[in-house]
Amino acid sequence: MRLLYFAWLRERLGRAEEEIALPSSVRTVGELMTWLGKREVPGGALFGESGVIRAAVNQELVGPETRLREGDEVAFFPPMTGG
Amino acid sequence: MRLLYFAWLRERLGRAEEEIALPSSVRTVGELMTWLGKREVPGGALFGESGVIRAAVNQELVGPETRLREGDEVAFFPPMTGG
Amino acid sequence: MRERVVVRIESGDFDPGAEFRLLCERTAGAGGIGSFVGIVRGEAGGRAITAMTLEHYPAMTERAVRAIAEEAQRRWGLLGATVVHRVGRLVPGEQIVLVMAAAAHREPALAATSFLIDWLKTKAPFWKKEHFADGTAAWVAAQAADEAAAARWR
Amino acid sequence: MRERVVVRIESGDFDPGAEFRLLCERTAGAGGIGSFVGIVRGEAGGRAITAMTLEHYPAMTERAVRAIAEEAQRRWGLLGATVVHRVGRLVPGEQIVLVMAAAAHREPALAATSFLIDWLKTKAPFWKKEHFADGTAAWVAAQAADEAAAARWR
Repeated sequence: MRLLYFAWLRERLGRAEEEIALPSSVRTVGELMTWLGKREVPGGALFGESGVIRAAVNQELVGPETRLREGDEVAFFPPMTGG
Repeated sequence: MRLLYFAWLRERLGRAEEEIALPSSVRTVGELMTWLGKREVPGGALFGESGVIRAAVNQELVGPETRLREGDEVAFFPPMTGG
Repeated sequence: MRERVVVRIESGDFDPGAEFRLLCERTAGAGGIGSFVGIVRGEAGGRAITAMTLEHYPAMTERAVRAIAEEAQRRWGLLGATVVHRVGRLVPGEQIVLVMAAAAHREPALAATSFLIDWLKTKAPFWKKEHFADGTAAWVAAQAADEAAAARWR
Repeated sequence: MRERVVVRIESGDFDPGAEFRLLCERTAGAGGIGSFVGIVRGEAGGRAITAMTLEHYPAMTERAVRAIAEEAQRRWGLLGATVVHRVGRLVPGEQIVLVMAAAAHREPALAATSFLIDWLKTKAPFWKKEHFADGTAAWVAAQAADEAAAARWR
């Protein structure tokens, strides 16, 4: 599964994207964030701070209950600040 | 005293302006409207319909209690519809 | 000193792009510019319109419009505002009025834009007459909705 | 069929006057066009800014902005809307974003203009980084006021 990161989340994680093999226990966006938050990587703890990180699956904003499927493009990022 | 009329008030009165000699009993805009409303001219009764006709004295919107002075330019017109 | 408020009453057409550039040039530090352009519609109440005549009170018009623009400038701390209002005969598709407000942030720029057009509709000495396709004409009646919109800003 | 909604995400500058003319041409019957242009300010929180970087999510951005513009078109029955949003590095005084909404009357045109900019600020995948005169840089924090402004339209 392809993960993308943007803005300060990208900087704190030190990467713009990565490929992961999804553990079979992870079925939703929220579960994926919990799993990512437990990894021992710089910035990983940011996923544990509830409500800060937003997610999009296949370029659509989604909530934590959204189910993940093989081949999804999942993006994580801070609250948007456009306009 | 110079009086000006605009829009449908001008059309109904059949004139865009006139000079009048102000009766000594008329001291305010409201009293002037009452006096004009009693004249036997086409459209004169429009001044008697309370709240429809607006007034400006020396190019400033005013209320009926505004005092009149010799040499004022007094304009009467319907509610504005600009923009 | 650059003029904060620019007001013009004229019979000719105006160029919104040119007015935008001029407003930008005199408002360094602006974070947002809101604007509204009013256009003559081809129908009113289901009847086809061939033209509209805008009557005004020449000695008073510019002063009244300037007072409205300066009120907006004060209320929202605008860095600049432009109001152009046409008078005379206009046909459907022609531009009638332009208002623009430049401010440090978007909220005052957009609030002032709404205020300017709401007050121009009800507090500046303009009167519209619509000329219909059947040869008749009628003065536009003041709208209760326009009075209510203007009253929001009291 | 003319496009109701025009959306562009680009690094280059845009011309508000040209966008206005194009919107007019594809919206016959409009009685009013509202617009807002956002401009990079030279300071934030009292600190001088030398530049701003707008990051975005290229595969998602245009789709998300188009969805916002189409939502505005549906809610207010717009005759047309244009949104142009820049990305990349911008310096103070440069234009960031343009939104325009054409409708039969002024109320929907101005309401849709406010809606478009409020939702762009909070629901489209853009992130601003400010570069300060002292060489440091910081990501712009999401503002509670922007969330509240966007929530007005729920």
